[in-house]
Amino acid sequence: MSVAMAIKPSLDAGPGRRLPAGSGFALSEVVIDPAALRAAMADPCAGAFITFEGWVRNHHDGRAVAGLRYESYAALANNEGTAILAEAMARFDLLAVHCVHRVGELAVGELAVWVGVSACHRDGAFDACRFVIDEVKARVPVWKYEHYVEGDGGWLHPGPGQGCCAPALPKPG
Amino acid sequence: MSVAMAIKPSLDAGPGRRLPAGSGFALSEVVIDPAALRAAMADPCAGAFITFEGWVRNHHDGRAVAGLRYESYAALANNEGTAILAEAMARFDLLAVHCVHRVGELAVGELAVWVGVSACHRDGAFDACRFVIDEVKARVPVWKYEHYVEGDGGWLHPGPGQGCCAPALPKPG
Amino acid sequence: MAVDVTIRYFASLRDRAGINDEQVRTGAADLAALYAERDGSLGLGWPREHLRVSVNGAFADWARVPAAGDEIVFIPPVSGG
Amino acid sequence: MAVDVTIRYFASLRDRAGINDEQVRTGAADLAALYAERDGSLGLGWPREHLRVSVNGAFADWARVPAAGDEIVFIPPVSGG
Repeated sequence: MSVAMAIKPSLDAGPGRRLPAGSGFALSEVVIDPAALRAAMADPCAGAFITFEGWVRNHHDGRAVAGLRYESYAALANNEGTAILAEAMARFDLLAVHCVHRVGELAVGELAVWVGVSACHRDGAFDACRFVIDEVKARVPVWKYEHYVEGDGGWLHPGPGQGCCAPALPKPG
Repeated sequence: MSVAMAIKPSLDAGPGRRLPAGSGFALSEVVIDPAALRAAMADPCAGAFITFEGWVRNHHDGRAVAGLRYESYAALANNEGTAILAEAMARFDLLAVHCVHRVGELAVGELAVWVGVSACHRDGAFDACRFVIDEVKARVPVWKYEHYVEGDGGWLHPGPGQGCCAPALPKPG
Repeated sequence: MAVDVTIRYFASLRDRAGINDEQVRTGAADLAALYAERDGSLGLGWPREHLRVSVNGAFADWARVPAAGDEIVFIPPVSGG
Repeated sequence: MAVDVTIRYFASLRDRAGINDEQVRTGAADLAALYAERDGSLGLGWPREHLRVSVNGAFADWARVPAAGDEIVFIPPVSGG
């Protein structure tokens, strides 16, 4: 499977784009612990700390959801994820930025993605947190397979410009 | 002291402005536990959860800060804080919004204020979280006394339109 | 007609006043006049334009007339968060 | 000149291909032609305009020429977060 190397954080965002300590992108095959991630970002210089968490919802597009599975292409995901964090550091006045995305089977209510941003001041930190989750959703190769309560399921492949999710193409007969 | 009644959450935002379960404003005389606050907002309908945390910084306006003391006028703080949360619920598409502000003596690195917002989708939730912390800073009667490493200290009373803090008026001689 | 009110002081205003609170009998026509009166007695020092005023736990207008039993607080610029 | 490359499939593309990955010898002039070739063989079904393509762990241009040993992935629309 593609996630075997997934839990190694990828700290090198390419030439000239090393991230500061406490920053990094990772995929995780195990439950994400937000308290541990928060503690790792403690910084006596920081005045503001903002997190975004994506939780697995019990419904989507009018259907009852029993759970989901995330699959990732880890090599590209780590490269793109790290590049996004380096872009956030360059664009906004931050101390650190960190993101972890789950892969594998998730139950309703579980933490799917965590973004944490620390900064001296909150100006920019909100925008940075939003930037990271928006870019992760747009660029990082992670795919969601939803299990519906009715027993069926399907891959979600949002169409261009769609806020939500288009159904996977029908299987050719 | 004014904070004796402070740890009771004030859930009634006035006529027609009751907050949903999991929402409320409170002052806290004891260390804020973000993990407990987060757990209390768990909701299988929620897809997005955003937090803002204000941390005590070790510096301010070029001075080394050893710690600080927050004082509040609790009756007004609870009323204004609750009104802010009710305004956020009315303006944005949220499931719940909660805010806790510390009072008393705080060390560098301690959590001063926590805002949590849950929503079906992240659109609006970021704006709501920002709205709440901006309004709390502008309207809720909490005052900061900074202890400087050099031994002196002072109340912070930001001037109108100032992002940062004006020194307290000099004592009349 | 004079009424008895409670006034509470916070932050640097309390330091200036030298007291946490006081009971006063006042004939002030409104809260602005009451602030001028207490500023004159205690040397509070803040221009009123930089303050807000609260009555019984809610922000109030400076033109409001003090009523018997009111809890009145002059609110210096806040610095929470 | 034909080169040997590895192609990996994910999500609904893997379901369509019926395989996780394959080694292919291809003379395709670019990645767009390679996709057309694999679509013809496996019935991948997605219009190329809806996909992106990655070479050796980085997004690439469809006009790129496959090189010997490349790991190539056709990326259907992502749905993380």
